[in-house]
Amino acid sequence: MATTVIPFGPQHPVLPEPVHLTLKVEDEIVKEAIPALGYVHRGLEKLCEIRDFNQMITVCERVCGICSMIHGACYSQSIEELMGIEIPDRAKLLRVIWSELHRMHSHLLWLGLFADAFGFEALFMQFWKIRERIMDINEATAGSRVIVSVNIIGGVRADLSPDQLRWILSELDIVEKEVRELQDTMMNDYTIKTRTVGIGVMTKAQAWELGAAGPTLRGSGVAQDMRQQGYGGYAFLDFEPVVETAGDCWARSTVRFREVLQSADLVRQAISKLPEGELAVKVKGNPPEGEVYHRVEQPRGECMYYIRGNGTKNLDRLRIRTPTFANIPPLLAMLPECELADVPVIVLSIDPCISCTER
Amino acid sequence: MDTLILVIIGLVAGPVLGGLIAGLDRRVTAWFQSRQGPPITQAFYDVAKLFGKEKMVVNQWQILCSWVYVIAAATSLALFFAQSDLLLIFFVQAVGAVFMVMGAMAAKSPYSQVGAQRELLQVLAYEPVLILVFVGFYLVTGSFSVSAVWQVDQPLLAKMPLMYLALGYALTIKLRKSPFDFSTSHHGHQELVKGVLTEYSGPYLGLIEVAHWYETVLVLGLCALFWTTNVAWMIVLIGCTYLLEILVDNTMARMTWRWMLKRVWLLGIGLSVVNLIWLYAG
Amino acid sequence: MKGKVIDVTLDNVVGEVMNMKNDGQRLVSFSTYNAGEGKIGILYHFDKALENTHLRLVADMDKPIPSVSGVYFSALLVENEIRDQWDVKFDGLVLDFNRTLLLDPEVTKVPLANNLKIGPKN
Amino acid sequence: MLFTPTVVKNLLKKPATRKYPFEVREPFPKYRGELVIDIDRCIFCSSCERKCPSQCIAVDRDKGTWQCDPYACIYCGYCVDVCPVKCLSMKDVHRKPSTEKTEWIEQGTPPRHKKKETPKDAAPKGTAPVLDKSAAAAEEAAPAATEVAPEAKAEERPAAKDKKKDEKKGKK
Repeated sequence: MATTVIPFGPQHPVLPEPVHLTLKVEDEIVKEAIPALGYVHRGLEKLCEIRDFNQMITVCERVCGICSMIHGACYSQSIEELMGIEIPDRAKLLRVIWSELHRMHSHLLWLGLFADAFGFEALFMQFWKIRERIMDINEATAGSRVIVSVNIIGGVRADLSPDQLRWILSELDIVEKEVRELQDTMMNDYTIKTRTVGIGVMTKAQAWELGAAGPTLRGSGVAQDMRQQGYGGYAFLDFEPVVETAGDCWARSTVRFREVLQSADLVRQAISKLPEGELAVKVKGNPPEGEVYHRVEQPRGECMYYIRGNGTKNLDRLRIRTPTFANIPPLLAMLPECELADVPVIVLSIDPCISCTER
Repeated sequence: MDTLILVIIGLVAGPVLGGLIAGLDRRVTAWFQSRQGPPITQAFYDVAKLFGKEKMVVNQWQILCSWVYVIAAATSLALFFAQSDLLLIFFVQAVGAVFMVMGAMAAKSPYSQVGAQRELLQVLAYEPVLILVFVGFYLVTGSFSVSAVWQVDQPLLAKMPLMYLALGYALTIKLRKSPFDFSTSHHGHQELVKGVLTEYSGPYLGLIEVAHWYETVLVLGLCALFWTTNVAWMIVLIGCTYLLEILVDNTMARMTWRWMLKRVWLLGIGLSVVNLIWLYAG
Repeated sequence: MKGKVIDVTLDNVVGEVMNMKNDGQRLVSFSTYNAGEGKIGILYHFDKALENTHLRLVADMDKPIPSVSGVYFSALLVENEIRDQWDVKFDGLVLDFNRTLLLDPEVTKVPLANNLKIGPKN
Repeated sequence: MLFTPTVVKNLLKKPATRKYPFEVREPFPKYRGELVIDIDRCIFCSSCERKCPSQCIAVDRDKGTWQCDPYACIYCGYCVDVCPVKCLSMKDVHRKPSTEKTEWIEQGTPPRHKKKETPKDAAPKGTAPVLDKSAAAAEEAAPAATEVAPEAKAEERPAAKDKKKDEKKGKK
């Protein structure tokens, strides 16, 4: 059997992410997959040496476009921990609202891309159509569709008026209704199940050992979600991680699908518990010497920030480990012995974000 | 003389109808997906643009192959309009399809190579179905000629409904619609980029697009033969069939070639054979 | 910093990581920092049931560090990244990109180690 | 085929997209589309320059120029928040795409804190985009130099800060 080498990426129509995979294929069965990264490395971590700690928020927000709010929130929370600042409860819950809206639109975007990976264009369009409502919420409340830029050290810089809260709730009801209509298609459609069930299987033990994160980990049956830690406003909310046990592409997509609905619920909870009060506390001085290790849950999984302050306005070290970085080793374990046609499905099932990975 | 006129009608109607159908297809697909969609004449603009591009080929073979494909497709449609022999039409069309694959094989790109292999498998899947459909025509009319089909006094659909379903498979493959759009699809969104068409470019891709229009009209023409007694009903039949194709395209994921071989050979050929036995016994 | 911090040395780092694996810990990632002239600090972050444990290794940059990618396969990416950022060699890396994971082969500057600041610093 | 009801519903409804350049949606009022400055009110305090995360703003107090590289601006709106006299604001319509790189320099009247006064008629007031590539190239080299500026003007900082405090109080 002759071995064909198929170059997959860095510019590839089904994978709008700049990662290159060299696939060694025999009779359309993948035997080996070797990754190559580094196409979008921007050196954002290094920027902490020339931008002050306040300006770094905007840099962190640009690590990734889709989960920018959560990067910003994670960075702000880390600095607040380092400086010993307790932010107002209203700010905590406002951060939750925007974070969960981001999770919803990220998952909807992913569900669309996933549908596109197995050639279901109409479903792709449908998910993106639903997503547009959430983008509108972002634009109307924070002033920007993607990079909402609402975090500042010590709180948030935008507020939600009662009218806006009511509008968000009504829009969420529509989004939830439209998403639920697609539940049957996404989970039970014959063609979709043929393409996802039993594809890219990863057992619970494998997922744990390979350090998978987020829906990739939860799709294999590990109930671990960083939101369980109760950081920020999550301490006020009822939360139970979404878990599926099959460990295949179907399970991972189902986890994300159910998380969209869960996030809608979390936004509702946060809105119902939103107290009156200040938006931000005043921050004095520079981050002191010390280290902070902070983890949050992003749409793609667990994100880790390690920050070292040195008493000046610039940080000594900022280290960001994004979820995709953790999910690439599991991906490499999943690819061998799959069909060539299933490669996009498996690659997308970890929700790759290469710009995140390389920073 | 009549035959010549019919041939000319066939040669002209092929691209015109085919392009309009392609445009209409995109428009209806857009509606299904809640989009605006392009103008109906967009398919013509696309091909005109392709013809205006620089001639670039990876391999001289591709020039020959794309020309043979378009000529074979046009000839088979002309023969169809001239009410010629169905088997002849079939073989001329098959020659074209094979040449298109050869052109893709001639390039060294792995996308094009794997796409070509998949395309061959598709050809292998739908050609037996077509042959069996023609055998069905023979059993009903006693001839392989298209003109004989026009002489029947009741729609063939009544006698060969299962055959029509099997032809649906061939139509879906030929139109490159989901779930059978894995060798190439109308949007390059697949793991093989544009599959078998990856290495064709510029005017030669334009030729292949024109050939595709001819083939679309030809396969729809075969569907039309199932209701020759009344032109109005014939148009309704084709319209419904095509709408169903678009619906199938929009409600199904793309499948793999292993899945296709099982389905089309088992179901497509199975349906045809059952229908043939029924015809033979009846 | 949240979680327990255990100091390790070059000699026992692989053994300690192995202990962590046997304990059912998940490797989250490594963090690196500049630990003084010519020294690199590496924190190995582990996680079990949301509890964090960190191993802290302070090592010379010019000496190779034993790789833990044999114990945890997932360490290969982060070790390659450290190789890119600090030009620190790892012994026994499963898949060595040799400073080309993120950087181009022609890059000669080491991003985090040469202390070259972009523009004047206040 | 479980998707059929959804596509049929889509077929019967109006499309969700619009014919974009011809039909434009009403912008949301808080949208950060384009930075605008009312240069007459600007006091050249350089707060925006110091806060700007992308360092795209350069303020020259002596010449009375306020310039911004619209292609480096990230539309975060921090400068708008920090401006003590609220002369900066964000328009809710975003900038139209352009084929050439433009430079955006505003000439205003600097505050008279020195004996020498700059001539008022040196440049026209208001927006004056300069279509000059060499100027744009020179601009690129500028940020490195401007970075030192905050320290040099350190004595002006407290005043600006007090004003900011007042602003925040007023807000609450």
